[in-house]
Amino acid sequence: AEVNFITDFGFNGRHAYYYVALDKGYYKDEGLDVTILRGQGSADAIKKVASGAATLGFADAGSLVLARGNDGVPVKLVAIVYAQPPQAVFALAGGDIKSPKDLEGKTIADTAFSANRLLFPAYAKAVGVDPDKVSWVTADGAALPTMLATGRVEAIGQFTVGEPLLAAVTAPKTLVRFGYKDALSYYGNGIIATDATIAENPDLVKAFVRATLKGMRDAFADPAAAGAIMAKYQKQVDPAVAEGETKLVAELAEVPGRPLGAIDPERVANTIKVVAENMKLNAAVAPEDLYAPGFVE
Amino acid sequence: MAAEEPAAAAFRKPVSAPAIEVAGVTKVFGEGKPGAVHALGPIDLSIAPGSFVSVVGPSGCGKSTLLRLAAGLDRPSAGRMNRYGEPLDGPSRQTGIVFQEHVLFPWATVLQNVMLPADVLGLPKAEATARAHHLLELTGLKDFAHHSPQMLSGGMKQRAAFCRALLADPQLLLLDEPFGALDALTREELSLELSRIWQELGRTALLITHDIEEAILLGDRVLIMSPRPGRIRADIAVDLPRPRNVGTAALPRFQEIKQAIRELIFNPGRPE
Amino acid sequence: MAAEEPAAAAFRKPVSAPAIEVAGVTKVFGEGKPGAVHALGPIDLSIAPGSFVSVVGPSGCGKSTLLRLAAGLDRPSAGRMNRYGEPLDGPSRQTGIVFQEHVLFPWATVLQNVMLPADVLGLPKAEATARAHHLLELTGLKDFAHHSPQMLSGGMKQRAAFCRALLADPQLLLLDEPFGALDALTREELSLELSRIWQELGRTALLITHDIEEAILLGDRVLIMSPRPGRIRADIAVDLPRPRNVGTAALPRFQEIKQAIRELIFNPGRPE
Amino acid sequence: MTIAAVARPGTALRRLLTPLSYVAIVLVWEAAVRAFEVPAWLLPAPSAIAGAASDWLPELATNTLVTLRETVFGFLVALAASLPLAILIAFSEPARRLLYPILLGLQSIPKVALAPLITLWLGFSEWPKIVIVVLVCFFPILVNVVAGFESVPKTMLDLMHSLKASETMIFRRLRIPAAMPHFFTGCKVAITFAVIGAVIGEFVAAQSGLGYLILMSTSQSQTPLAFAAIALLTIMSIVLFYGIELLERRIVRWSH
Amino acid sequence: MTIAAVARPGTALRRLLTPLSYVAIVLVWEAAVRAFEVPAWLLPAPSAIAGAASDWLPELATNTLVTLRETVFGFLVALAASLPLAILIAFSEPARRLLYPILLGLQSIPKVALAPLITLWLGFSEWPKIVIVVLVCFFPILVNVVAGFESVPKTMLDLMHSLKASETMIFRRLRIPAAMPHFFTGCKVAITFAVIGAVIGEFVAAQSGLGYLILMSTSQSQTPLAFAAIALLTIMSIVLFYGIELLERRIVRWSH
Ligand SMILES: Nc1ncnc2c1ncn2[C@@H]1O[C@H](COP(=O)(O)OP(=O)(O)OP(=O)(O)O)[C@@H](O)[C@H]1O
Ligand SMILES: Nc1ncnc2c1ncn2[C@@H]1O[C@H](COP(=O)(O)OP(=O)(O)OP(=O)(O)O)[C@@H](O)[C@H]1O
Ligand SMILES: Cc1ncc(C[n+]2csc(CCO)c2C)c(N)n1
Ligand SMILES: [Mg+2]
Ligand SMILES: [Mg+2]
Repeated sequence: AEVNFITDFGFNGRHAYYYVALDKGYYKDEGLDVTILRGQGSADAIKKVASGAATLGFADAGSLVLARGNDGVPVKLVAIVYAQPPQAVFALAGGDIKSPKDLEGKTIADTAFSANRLLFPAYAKAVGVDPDKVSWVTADGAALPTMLATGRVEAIGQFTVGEPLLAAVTAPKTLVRFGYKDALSYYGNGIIATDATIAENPDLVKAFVRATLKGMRDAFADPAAAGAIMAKYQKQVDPAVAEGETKLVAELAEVPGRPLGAIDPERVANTIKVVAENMKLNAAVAPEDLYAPGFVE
Repeated sequence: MAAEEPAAAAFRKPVSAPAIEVAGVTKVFGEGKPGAVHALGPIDLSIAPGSFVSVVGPSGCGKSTLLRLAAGLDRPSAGRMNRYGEPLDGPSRQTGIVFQEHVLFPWATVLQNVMLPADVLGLPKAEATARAHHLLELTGLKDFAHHSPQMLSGGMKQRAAFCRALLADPQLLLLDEPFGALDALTREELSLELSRIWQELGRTALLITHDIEEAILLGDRVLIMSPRPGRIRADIAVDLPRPRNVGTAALPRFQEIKQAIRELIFNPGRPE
Repeated sequence: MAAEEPAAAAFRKPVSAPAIEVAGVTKVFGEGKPGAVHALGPIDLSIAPGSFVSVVGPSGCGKSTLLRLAAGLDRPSAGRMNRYGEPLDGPSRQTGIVFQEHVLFPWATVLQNVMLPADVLGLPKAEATARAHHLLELTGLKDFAHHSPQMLSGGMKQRAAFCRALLADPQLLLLDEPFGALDALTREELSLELSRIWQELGRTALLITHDIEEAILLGDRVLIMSPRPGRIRADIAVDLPRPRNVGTAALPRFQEIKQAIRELIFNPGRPE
Repeated sequence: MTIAAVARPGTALRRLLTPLSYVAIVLVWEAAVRAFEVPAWLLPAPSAIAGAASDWLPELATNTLVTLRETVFGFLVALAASLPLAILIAFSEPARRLLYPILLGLQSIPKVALAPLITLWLGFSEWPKIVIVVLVCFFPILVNVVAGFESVPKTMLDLMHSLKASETMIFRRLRIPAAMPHFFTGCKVAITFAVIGAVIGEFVAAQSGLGYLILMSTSQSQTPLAFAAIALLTIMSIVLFYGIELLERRIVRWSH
Repeated sequence: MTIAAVARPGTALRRLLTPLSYVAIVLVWEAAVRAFEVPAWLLPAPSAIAGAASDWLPELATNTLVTLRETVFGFLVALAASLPLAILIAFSEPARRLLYPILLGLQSIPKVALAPLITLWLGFSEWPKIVIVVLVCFFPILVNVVAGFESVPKTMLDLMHSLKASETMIFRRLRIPAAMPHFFTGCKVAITFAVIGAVIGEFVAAQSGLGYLILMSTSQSQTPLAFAAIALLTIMSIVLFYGIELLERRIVRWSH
């Protein structure tokens, strides 16, 4: 079966495991002919899946809460990848930002309405920082690393998996990272499908998840090989960066005591709660609306 | 199109239906606005089919305005106009016009400009081309057929416009100083050529000119207009024999008429 | 600007330096290309300061071309030209031109159009305005000073262009059929007015016209040009008394000269 | 004036045609969305958009003002920059050969790609957005005005040359009035691109404005609000366009 | 023809001015980057860009072709669509009042905001990109051609009317030739926007093309490669612009 799979944003090292699954024929073994498409952000990827332009996709759980609650988009999670919050704030090491508390009185740059910014109050409260003492400015994603490197801003919002690329730009200076996962527990990105696909074609979804998880395990076992495979398919991606990002994906994905990819209803509920508290949600969303169990074996 | 083509109408109507009939016509530009110009009239005028009417009158008296009304390009502010007995409510394909500002398309060659009526009226191409070449030859533009109009002198442009007006052999000729930019010799040649064509083919012509001799030489009647707002001050019959030629101007009767008209023009105080 | 203004130069140079001197001048348009037109010459000509030279010649013979060369708007293909003893290598501010196609700016009023030379030459505004109004009055355009040129008749546009050429009281007048679109009466009035202004102020004038009587009435000399490529076929002195007026045309000498010129024009076979 | 203006139906009806056509489109859209049950995230119904608009009225109003200010200011800067450049280009052959290709190059650089860099260079201020608006909209003005300067009939140039008019004088008295119709055509094209430029700028570097609002509502799946913002941008653009056309009709009276 | 063409220096030198100006810009840029040690991720040196370009030659070549095809195809579709619309608008007052505002609305919608939606509607194919190119570049053609149709002198219209020429004939023989200079002005503006439209389309909905390459390389901090792609786009745009100008000079000979 032909499957269009859409990423959350672009083609990055953090997507290496999909290419591992593709390269090693795991999809083919399941009878799937997978095309990996480039996404334009989680909200867009969710809509692309909902509209049928893509069969399956990779998107942020928080965005999915908003999509269901605000626009009523009929899409659910079928497997989780970032089982912990991927959001983080980065600053240059050696400056006066050493702990989260030092962010008070500073300016952080991020893309407009990124979850980094919107969920910062939750993180701040959890680590005892006054979110009102932190100011945010908006910049394009492409410019963020440079802004940090040139000192235009003191910190930027970024996914933890973005660190290798960021480090390459700020080198030789090193980075300090404040990951939200150190203080909060909600879901980040996972694999999504429409209610209709889940109901009508569960085997396809299962097969895709199965093959992807296989690729993921391989990638986590040998990040360097995963990086090399990724670079083979996407020449612009530096294999070393992809290797680094894969390692960081593993950090987010591997939760002790839980199978890789499995969705925990409690964390789903917590995710909804965090979103509802920090963003504008028009209608309440129930955890059952957000994920479909049984696709991770 | 409600109005019938005059050529056809001419056959149906009593032969006496005038080619152009003007009754109580006035033209005011910018009516009701400040700076409005009462350009013309009231005018009454009847042009018999097959006749040649010359119009002379002071600059700005409304001659071109009258011609545009007769062409159906403008509507009168008041009064009625007929063409071959039918209400005149727009242009007719049976009319050939030379505009005072000889309008030529800069993107076309001289020949293509002259051929325009054939194009628009859908005349047979080969015939029309032959006629165009004939007319260009007649007017001394043979060598410039494939030049662009920008390369012509003022008088040559005017001649090209004249050729264009004649191309489709129209029933009615409306000529606004068609020879104004020509030297005396060329002017005489071409005006006699026009006279010949007109007589041979039995067309109707309205000629605006500032040359009194030309008006007499060509016309059955000479209309003398008053200064703006233009009215017909005098309508002088030209009872000279036809065909006219270079010798006509030497006739005593010609000189008499000329003198009468000069009198009228140069002593405008005298009412008619 | 290497060339000195002719007005100033006229004082320095021997008085005899001609206003315009043309030696062996020819003009070929599109030289070397197919379809090239040999428009003019070779021509030799000398126009004394303060003289009035009329030019007649067949349409397309190169009269306008000659005038444009004299104005410094075009360069000759061969030959030399001087203005008041200095090489003529561009326009001069002391020249007033009426172009054959009376060019008016559609975005300006008639008055603003007439005032253009004052604007460009930086003349005192109040004086120039008074002069403009005077000229408009003289040419019968008083009521149209604040109208736009599109609202003028053909002859009225030509009169506006004439006013503009006179506005700055230029040393040299180059007039390309300035009265071609005017009726006989207006034409006579304006040409006598021109003659008066010219004589009173001691200007130099080159007048292209198709009206032989006008050429004689105004000119000290009448140049008769041959068909293209235009050459000077005859240079006829007009030994009529000044100032000229309506009566001048009645003089037997006038008729003699007129007859001589008509002969030359209507029998071009005879070489001069 | 259109060609068909000669055959004119009732003036009142004609006046109403434009608003009526908009109303008709909105009605058809509403009906289609209801009939085919198009989901809101794919294409919200006009009623849903209106609902979102009324819920977010204050935000929409203030952000509209922000975008409007950037658009108009950027457009005016583009005007101020492109007119002297057009004069220079029309005036001097070397300037044309040197400047025109560079300006053309500037126009040709995809601004969407350049925008992040501009933010980087100019920092957090109004300026990146205004620079983007200027870069997006100067070109139509420039090209049209240059064409307008060159549309001057040779006979009129001869007239000016015969008076030995300086190039400055020829510009003031001849080229500028002759170029007015072209100038307005350029402005009408440019103003619509100016609005788009402002949105691009706000996408990349803004804390406010309708572009920012679109980004926010898209990322939070508030599709009807995004459409409300898009509708406001469209209206802004149309109003600005017709505003320029009005100005044109007052100034360019001779071409009719 | 420029005004200054009268006073002409050596022709060979003049011919070289344009390329020389480009070379000069590149040299100054290189020198500045070296002198101030600007880091590559801020503004790469031309030499670094050239290096990246030679490393990525095959990718750049194929992606250039993709973008060129989209640009040219979209431009031609825009041409094919806007000419009949311009005729309709100039032809009929009701059409003008109905259509013009709608087309103006279409132009006014920020395409950057609309692009993701178009992909939603049309799926992953060539079409979203072409639709975006068309939407971005039809308007300058339309506005200029409408202005061109209306630039016809009244005297020429009178001539045609005196022959009772049909509107069709007036279009063929009068309005179309008279509008040619405006048409080319519109095309020259439009083609540069067409390139930009293709990039916007590729940013949002493509797996190939120079816009895609820019996005991919930027996201991986391959800044010199991004600049190489931007440079290629700029060159493409300039070549297309001068191509149209060449065509214009061959066709519009009378306006000089
Ligand atoms: N479009 C217009 N708007 C306003 N007034 C006009 C318009 N056309 C002509 N007029 C006025 O109407 C009057 C008559 O003009 P018309 O062109 O008919 O004169 P004419 O007799 O042909 O003069 P000429 O011999 O100078 O060509 C003039 O006073 C002119 O100013
Ligand atoms: N720009 C040009 N390009 C080519 N040929 C030209 C150009 N201007 C004039 N000519 C040619 O030069 C010749 C002389 O033209 P010119 O305008 O001087 O004639 P003219 O004596 O003024 O005629 P008219 O009395 O008809 O105005 C004509 O044959 C004309 O075709
Ligand atoms: C980290 C980082 N490095 C370079 C650029 C430069 N840049 C900005 S936009 C653009 C083209 C594509 O968007 C390029 C190359 C950046 N913005 N951010
Ligand atoms: Mg007239
Ligand atoms: Mg001439």
